[in-house]
Formats: sequence, structure tokens, C-alpha cells
Amino acid sequence: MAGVAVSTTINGDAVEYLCQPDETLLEVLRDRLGLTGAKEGCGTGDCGACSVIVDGRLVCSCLVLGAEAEGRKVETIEGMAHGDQLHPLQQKFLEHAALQCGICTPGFLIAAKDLLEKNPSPTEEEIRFGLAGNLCRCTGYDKIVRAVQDAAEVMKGA
Amino acid sequence: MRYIRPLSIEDAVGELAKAVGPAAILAGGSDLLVRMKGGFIEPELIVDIKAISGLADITQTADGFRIGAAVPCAVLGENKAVRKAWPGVVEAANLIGSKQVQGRCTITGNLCNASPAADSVPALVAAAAKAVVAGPSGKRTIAVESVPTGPGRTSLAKGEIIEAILLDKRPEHAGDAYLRFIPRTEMDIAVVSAGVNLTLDDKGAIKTARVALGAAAPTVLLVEEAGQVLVGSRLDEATLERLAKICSGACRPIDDKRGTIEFRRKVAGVLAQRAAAIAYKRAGGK
Amino acid sequence: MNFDPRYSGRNFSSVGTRPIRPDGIDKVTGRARYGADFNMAGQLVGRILRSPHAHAVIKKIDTSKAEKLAGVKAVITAKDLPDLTDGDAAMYDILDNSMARTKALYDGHAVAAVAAIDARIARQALKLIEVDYEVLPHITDVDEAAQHHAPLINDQIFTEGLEEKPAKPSNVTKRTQFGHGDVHKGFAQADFIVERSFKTEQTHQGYIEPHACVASVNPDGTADLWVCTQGHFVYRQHCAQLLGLEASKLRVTSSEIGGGFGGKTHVWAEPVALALSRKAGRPVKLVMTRDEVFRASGPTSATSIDVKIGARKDGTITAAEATLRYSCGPYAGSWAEIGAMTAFACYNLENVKTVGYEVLVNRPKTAAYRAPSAPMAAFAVESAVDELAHELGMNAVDFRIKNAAQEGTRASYGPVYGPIGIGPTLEAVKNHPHMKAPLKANQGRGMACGFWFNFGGQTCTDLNIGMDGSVSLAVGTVDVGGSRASLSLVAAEELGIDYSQVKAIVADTSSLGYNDMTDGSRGTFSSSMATISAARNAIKILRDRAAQMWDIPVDDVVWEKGHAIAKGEKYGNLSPLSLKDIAAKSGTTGGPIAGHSELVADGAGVSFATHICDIEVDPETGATRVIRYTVVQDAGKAVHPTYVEGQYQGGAAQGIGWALNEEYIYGKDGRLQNAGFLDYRIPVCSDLPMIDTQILEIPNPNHPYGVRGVGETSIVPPLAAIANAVSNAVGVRMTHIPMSPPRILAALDAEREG
Amino acid sequence: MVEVTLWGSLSAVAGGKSRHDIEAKDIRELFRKLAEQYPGIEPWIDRGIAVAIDGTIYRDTWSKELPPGAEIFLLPRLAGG
Repeated sequence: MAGVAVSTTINGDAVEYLCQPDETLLEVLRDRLGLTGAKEGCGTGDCGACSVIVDGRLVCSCLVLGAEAEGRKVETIEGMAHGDQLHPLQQKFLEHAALQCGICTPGFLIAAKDLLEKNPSPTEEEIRFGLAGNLCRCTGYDKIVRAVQDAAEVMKGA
Repeated sequence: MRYIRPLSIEDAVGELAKAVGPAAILAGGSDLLVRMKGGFIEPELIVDIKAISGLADITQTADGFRIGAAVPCAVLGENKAVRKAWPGVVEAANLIGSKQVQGRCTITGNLCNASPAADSVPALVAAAAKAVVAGPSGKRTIAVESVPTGPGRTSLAKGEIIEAILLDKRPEHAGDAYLRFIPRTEMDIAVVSAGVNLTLDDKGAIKTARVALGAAAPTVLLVEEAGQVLVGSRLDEATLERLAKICSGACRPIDDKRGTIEFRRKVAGVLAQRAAAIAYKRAGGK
Repeated sequence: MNFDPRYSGRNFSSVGTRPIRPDGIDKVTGRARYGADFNMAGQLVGRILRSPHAHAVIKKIDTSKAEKLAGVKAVITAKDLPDLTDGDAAMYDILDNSMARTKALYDGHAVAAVAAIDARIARQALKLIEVDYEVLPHITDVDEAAQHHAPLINDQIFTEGLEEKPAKPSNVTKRTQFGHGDVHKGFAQADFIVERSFKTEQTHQGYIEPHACVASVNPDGTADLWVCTQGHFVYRQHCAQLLGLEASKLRVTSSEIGGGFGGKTHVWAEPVALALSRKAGRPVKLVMTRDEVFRASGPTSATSIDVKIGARKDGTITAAEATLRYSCGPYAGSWAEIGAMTAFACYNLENVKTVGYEVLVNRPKTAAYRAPSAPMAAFAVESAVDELAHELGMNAVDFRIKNAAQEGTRASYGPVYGPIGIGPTLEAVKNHPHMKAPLKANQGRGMACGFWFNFGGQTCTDLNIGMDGSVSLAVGTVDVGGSRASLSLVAAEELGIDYSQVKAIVADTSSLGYNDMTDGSRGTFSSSMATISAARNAIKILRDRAAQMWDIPVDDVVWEKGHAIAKGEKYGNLSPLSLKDIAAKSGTTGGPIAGHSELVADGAGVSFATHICDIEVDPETGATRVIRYTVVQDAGKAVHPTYVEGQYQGGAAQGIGWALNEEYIYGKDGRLQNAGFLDYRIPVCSDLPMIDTQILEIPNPNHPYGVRGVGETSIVPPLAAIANAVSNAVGVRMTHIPMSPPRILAALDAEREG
Repeated sequence: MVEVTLWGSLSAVAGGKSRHDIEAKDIRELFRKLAEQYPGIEPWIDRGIAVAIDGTIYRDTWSKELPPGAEIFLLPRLAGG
């Protein structure tokens, strides 16, 4: 199996790595680059815990090959805060206790960020359908939806 | 195992044609990677077609639309012109998977995966969409319903790639719709589904109609009799009753983890009625 | 043991507030480390080979080809995990479940494992292991398995609890019985009797984090285990026993846990990872795939329950009876027993009898799932109660209020209740605006009650005061849903300092004494009791140090609002010393200041909830939609109300999934058909409405702050509440959970035709 | 002397009687005396028996005193989630 050399941008930084042709972006992030914020909940695109943004598109990194990241821009949870300044979504997730175990949280935050960038004033229904690709087993989603609503308000005011 | 990213369709076709072991085409990867993860396929060669020029584009032609094989469904959904002309096709494409999957999956991939439950396929069949096939012996254009031949099997020959899906230009008074049944509100595979495409005459009577059912047989079913029963009607109750009966009767479903034979038969009829009503309204019927 | 756990009414300053959790920032930035997020130098990848058969004798395993594959460092089978359980039947079952010994007992049962330098080689190696199976007839249905002619899963098991020892082995491992009075007499007095049979399918806890661990065994017999677990001390005991290690030499660190709900209460793959590490001489990381999680861990029982309830015209229940059959997987369990105890716990009954049967099936070993066994029993009982109310022409809430248990009632499972919350939750529901909201066509409203015991248990906590006056709290109960925040609040409350001065962590097994695991809703109840005790011990020392600083007798020093105060007019010129002041001088007043506590937190207060649910049903497709949902539950005292609400909402959501769509689907071949989140359908965000909550606080007399457990009860009522709502919406009594669209449509069609 | 009630299945190994009068000051003594009288109970104690004293369930505090006249009920020790 021949390794594939990849040059890409992750959270604004130029990154190079060698990966196997069948290795997923999730495996590259976690096992090669030490970016363990994206989680593997299923490996089949059904839970959203591995969500990242590639060239402005929300994707499951378990359904992207590491080789496909060549020349792309990848955003992960590790790049969501700016320095010590949390993203409003991160802050609102904390304030609303929108997490219990927290394993789904990075994926939800990335998906919610993508949602609010595309639709800054979503209705509750739009939030619920927009986040339907992210499974949470702890919260019943109530506080997650409220945190996203609150963050949207804050971000509009900013 | 090799991963390649050809820049032309000819190169892609050439690589696929000369591949010794199993080869796979990668566009969105939302089916391919799941099958690889499950160990169902172990390709020797992965051909990523996303860098091929033109494959990521939606173009409006004199005859209608050409949707490149690498256009993600999310991009299709953002295209106002296609959405206006073929709302049923677009809503079907936008039902595949989650937002995350939408950013990757393609209608061409959905077609070539050849699942009887594929969401976009009944809508494409109802729309009489065509597929442009590039292969070692040149290009040909075929009806989408001739692509899947059974669960996971297609009529494509070795080295062949579907490079685009074609949708016709819409006449006045035309509308299509797609509905599927899933137990949850999102994330499920269709238990059964129906796509309906109608054109109306100036008086609001149905002039042409195509009805297709998903997850009702080994491949997506084009139910010609169902289309015929609609023609000439204004979707009165008796016609809808007959539509449901014909659709339920046309099903050859199975019992599986997603639903029962009885359920699929019955709900196929219900969905066909409801999709017809939506398509009729979209076509301007009252 | 001079700690007094009794409730004393007080005004709280920290407890009851809603600060941000201490572990929150790591979790929103991706820095929190879960089971699979940890690595060790030289680490190998472990993978498990699993049986494709539901029931088969393992005749031979040939691992030679796998061992020869380059990059493979160890291959193990049951031979590498010899039986050291010394007659401990429960541990033997855990061992056999970790690695099948003579028979594969379910689809997914582990039969061998490899450790290799990467995942690809490990996967390849699994394919090279040759297992010679003799396939046996299998049985997966709980009712069929209980029949005499069913294939036997274990021919050494004879039904326990029968009057006479049976002559033949059986898949029914145990019969248990609870109740009091005379049900025959009671039914004779009834004017109305409802009698029905119910079924529930098997569900999985569905935690998003698969089981994961990193194991490292050293040649000197010391070992480390990093693992996601609900109880690292329990995992240490299990692993030490199964591998013949000394417990104190095995350090287990609990990672952040990505959900457990009962599914991470005993070991699964951890002994395998340790055995691989021991054989390979290198650390081994073992992470289950989602498919393995479904096939080989977790699930709850599938059940079959018969209920009979009789009442007089005035609405008094005269007798209640239930027979409950619960599947245990292929190993003996006590799941029906819990169902039999909880079934009628909400009611004041003169004559009640419940009988439970534990049934072996070729499915994964049943594990606890949030108030284990109670939701199914409540589904059957609360459905029948609703139906009986209809027959009597009584309002469903009023009927329950009339028969609700109260202080002094003899519980159906035996003891007499102290102060309890079933009556208050019912009254709150009766007066809730939700009950009066109008319903549209095809919509129905249901309500139901639920009960859970709540546990206490062995608990050990350290509270250390730094020289800067900040407080670190080391607890041994794993934080599954925000308990570090609650326990910091408790420490702050007791010490009289600000929440921000306290930082709680979960200590590893070498840093703290033994703790039972976080199960039975015990985490906050038990550890808060130990934290209060530890804080009180620290205060004794703080007073002593203040006395030294002032050079006055310690008896003249009291502790108030975070300060030592010299009591009496003679000390008028001594201004109070803050905790910070005393801590700063600790180096010269006797050294570090700490409070420790080791106790058994007993006397957990039972918990009750009542839920209301509105459902819309599409009569043409059987599709359902939850329109509105309300949870009312007694918390005793809500330490961090936001996380209490979170527990209520989360339990309700899991119950909704169970009621409507979640189920294990087995093929005729005994193989699991839906081992993934695609077809094991847990609720997604768009499936649910906001879940309203109302917290009631009826203090537990056996906790200083009145705390009861809150984690589990919320999953008990939903199955029944939703079944009642669907039944009310469509006019057909639903008796089979989940009420998936095909089942609802079939029930509607049967009604229309018949 | 305290009156102790056993749950259904346990009474089967205690002479078929659910109620027993036993001279015991705490849970430990209660278990010991029960085991002396009915050896069949011993494995049940090993597996875990909880004791409800006036409605409050004790699972591990064997030193818990049994107040005269208290309502004592034995229950199986349970698993939770």
C-alpha cells in the first residue's frame, strides 16, 4: 500500500502528512496529528461526532479520505476559539449546560457553527433539522437547541 | 491500494479500464467509505473524480440542466434554477443523510450505489432524467432507470463512469414531488418512497405523468400504469384511490429491519397520493 | 463514624445555584480526553474476533497464521485468560463474556484477539484466525426461550426459587416473588378488572462513545489501565481478579466518559486488552467499533409481561398482579426481579403479587440501563392502570391520585415508605397547564408514573486546602453528567466559600480509597455525603488552626460563612479569620489542611416521577410525532438544578426512543440485523420538542441536604406515557414496544377490519 | 427482639415463612442468626441482601442498629444503571 503525501491547511496552519490511501481524515486528525477533538462515535456518518468543516462544507471526517484533504482548508474544534476567547457557541454551551458527557459536543459545536454561518437567524425547527446529523444521548437536545438560539442572538448583536 | 485523482474523464476512464483488481469511483464517498469500513469492499484502486473539470458544475443548457457527477447535494440544493424547475428532484436529493452527508453525497453516487431505497432515484426516474455515461468506447446517454439492475448492481461496464445527470427543461404547468417514509424525522433510509412528475394542460387537467416508487422492489420502480391513470384527471378522489391501489399493487417489497411487506405496500399508495397532490399543486393545478 | 447524615433544614447559598461546570471548558474546546483519546509510547492496536453464530461450540481455534503475520505482536484466546474466579459465578460470567471459553453464546461473542502495530494489520490478522465451530440451535425470543422444548443455552442451570428443585435444566434461571395480601380475595372484590399482556423489545444504552481503553502490563506485575467506565474501582477489582494481578498494583484511571447509562458498569474488553498487553509486553489500545458496541455490549432485557388489576366502582384498586419474563442474555441475571419489585411501587395496594422469571437467550449479556428493568414493568402496569381508569370512567390522574402510595404505605416490594413524592408529582401534573392544553385531530395525551429506588454505597473523598485557600476535591465516583459541578457546590456550601474556589476532579484508583461505581443514581447522593463529611472534618482542623493562631481554646472557635470566629465578648478584638488566612499560615500551624471521608452512604431516598406526553399519529402511515412533553420529578434537593433538568430531559428522550423506534432486530439466523446508528434509531434533534421540567423537592431524611438520586427515574414513565398517548390518539391499546410505524399501522388495520 | 419480613423468594429458603422474630441488635447480628437458623440463606447473604429499616434501605451498613419495634424488611441487593 503506497502512502499518499498530503499538503493541507488545518485551522489556518499549513500541515503536511503522509497517509494510507484508505485512511480517513478522522484517523489522520486523531492518530497522526494528535487532534483528538473530533470523536469516532460510529465511523459510518450516522452520529456526527467527527464533524469538521472542509472548504466551508460541514462533513463527517470519518467519510472523507485523508488523501482528499490535499489543497483544502480544514476546520476542527481545536480551532474554534480564538486564543483565550471562546466562540459564542462554546460560551453558550457552557452557560446552558448543553452538554453532559460531552462526547458529542465538539461535533455539535462545529455543526452549529456551520449552521449559524449559513443561517444567522434560524427558527427552532431549522436548528433541530440542521443538527439532526449529530446524535446526543444525554441531553434530549433541549439545552443544546437553547444554547444555539442564545448564541445566534449574541452573534447577531456582535 | 492506490488513490488517484485524475484531471480528465479520459484519464479516469483509462485508469478504471486497465485496473487489475477491484476499483472504486470516489465522488462524495458517503457510501463507498461506509462499505470499505465494513469490509464489504477492498478496492485496489480508488479513483477520485472530483478534480475532473466540469464534473463539479451545474450547467443550464438549451435542453435543461446538466448536473456533474461530483456536485454535492448541498450545492444542488443551493441552485435556485434547478430548485425552481425540479423541486421534487432537489428535495429528494436533499433528503439523503444529514447536513454532513449533504456536503459530500451526489445524485450520481446515489444512482450508482444502486440501492432500491436511494432517495434521489425515484424522483429522477419520475423526472425522466438521463445519465451521460463515459467509457472506453465513448459516451452514451441512457435513462436513469436503466442504470440500477438490482441491489448494489448496475448496468455500467468496466471502465464506465457516469459523468453527469441530465434534466429536461420544464414546460409551463409542470411540477414534481418526492416523499419518503422514515420512522424518524431525519437520518433514516427510506422504508418506502414515491416520486411523481406531472405536466398539466391549460385547463388544469394532467397531460403527462410519471410515478416511481422506491424501496418497493429490487430496483426503483417506474409504475407506468400509475402515470396513465393520472392522465386526463384533475386528481379527484376516485383517481387518487386508483393511484394508491395501482401503486400498492405494483410493489414487490420484502420484510426487513426497516419495514414489512404490508406496511410498504400500503404506505407506497399513501405516499404516491400525497406526492401527486404536491406535484399537482406545484404545476399550478387546483 | 460520628458523621450525622440526617437531613437538617437550612438556607443554602451555593447549593441550588447554576454555575458553569469545572470540566466544561475542556469539553467545548475538544481538549477533554475520553477513552480513545489517550496514547502510550509503543502502543499496539488491539482487535477482537467475534463469533458470527448465535450459538456454537468452539471446537478448535488455530491462530498460527495470524501469529506469523508481520506486525502481529500477540494473539490470545480464552487459554490466555484462565479461570481464576474461584467459584464466583458472577465473575465467571463476566470472564466468559469477555472471551468465550467453550461455546459462543451470541452473535458477536469474543472468541480471540490480536495486538498488532496498526489497525490494518490487526484487521488482517483477525481474518487469518481459523475457528472451527459446531453450530447449535439458538433461541433469541424471551417467550420461546422459556418454553420446555427450547434449545438449552446452559444445561447446568436449573430454575432457582421453585418450591421443588426441578429435575431438568431450563433457560429460566430463577423465579422471584414479591407482594403482600391475597390477590384472589382482592380480585373477588373488584367491580372492574383489566388483564393484558405486553411485550417490549431489547434496547441499547446507546452511549455515543464506544468502549475504549489503553492497557499496559509491566513485567514486574504492575499495570495501568486508562478506560472509560462508570466505576474504575470496580473495573480494577474485576481486572485484577480475572488476570491474577494485585489490585493495588493495577492503577485504573477513568477517562472522561462519553455516556454509560449502566452499560459501562462491568468490564467487557478490558481484561482482553490487559491480557494482550501482558503477552505482547507492550501497551495495547483497544477501542470497540460501533458494530461491536451493539453486538457485544450493553443491551437491556427484552420482556414479556402479563398484568391484571382490579378496582371497585369508587376507584379503589383491590388487587394487582403481574408476571414478568425478562431476557438476561446467555448468563443468569436478576432483571425480572427488579421489574417485579418496581412494577407496582407507585401504588398503595392491599393485595399485590408479582412474579419474575429470568430467561436465558442467545443475545448479548444484559447490562443495566438507567433504572434497569423498571421502564418495561411501568409500561405494562401504567398501561393497564390507564385502561382501568377508562373503564371506571375516571380521569387517569385522579385514579392514580386515589391509589397513590404515601408515607406509611407498604410498598409492593416490601418495606413501608417514608416521605415520598408520588402524590406531589401527581398533584403537580393535575394542575399543570399541559394537562389543559387543547389537542387537535389525531393527537392524544398520555401520562404515567415511574419509580426508582436510588442507591448509596461505599464512597471515599478527599478535600485538600491549598496554601492559597483554594480547595481541591478528589472524588472516586465517575462524573457522568455534571457531578463535579454539584460536588464543588456542596464543598463550597459546607465550607462557606465561593464555588470558584473549589475544583473537583475524579481521582484514579491509586490516589483514593475504594468507591462503588456511579450507578443507581448514587453519584451525587453518595459523594455529596462524603464531601460534606470531608468538609466538616476539614473545618475541625481549620478551627484548631485558628485557635492556634489566636492562642485561644479551640472550643471557643466556631466556623461561620467561611470564617473562623472567636466566640464570646472577651474576643471582641479578634477579627474573623477567613479560610484563606488560615490556609496561608498552615505551614507553621501544623502543616497541610485536609478533610477526608470514608463512608457507606446508605439510606438513599426513593424517587418518583410523573410524565405527560402529547403525540400525533398519522393514521395512514402509523407515523408518530411527539408534540409536547413534560417531566415532573422529585429530586429531594436539586444541588445544581440545570443538571437535574438535564437528567430529566435526557431520561425522557431515551424513553421516547425506546417507546417509538429503538429495538434489536434479529434475523432467523440469530444474527443482529441493525448493529449501527442507521437502523438502531435513537432520537435525533428534529424528533423531539423541548422537554419541560418541573423539579419537586421533598427532602430525603437520610441526607444532610435532603438529596435523592435524580439520574434514573426519568426513563421509567416515558414508555407508558407514550403508549397511553398513542392509544388515546388512535383508540387502540398499544401493547408492544417499540410502537414503530409498522406496528401502529398493523394495530390500526386490525381494528378497522375487526 | 425484632420482627423481620423476608421477600417471597427468600422465605422459600427460610422454612417457607416470611415473618421471623429474631433477637438481633444490628444488621450483622441479624444476618448471622438467620444463617445459623437457615443455612440455605448464607449464599443469598453472600450475593447481597439489602435491609429496609422503617422504609430506608441499607445495603452495606451492617453496623446499623435495629431499633425495637422497627419495621425490618429484607430485599435483594440490586444493580443500577
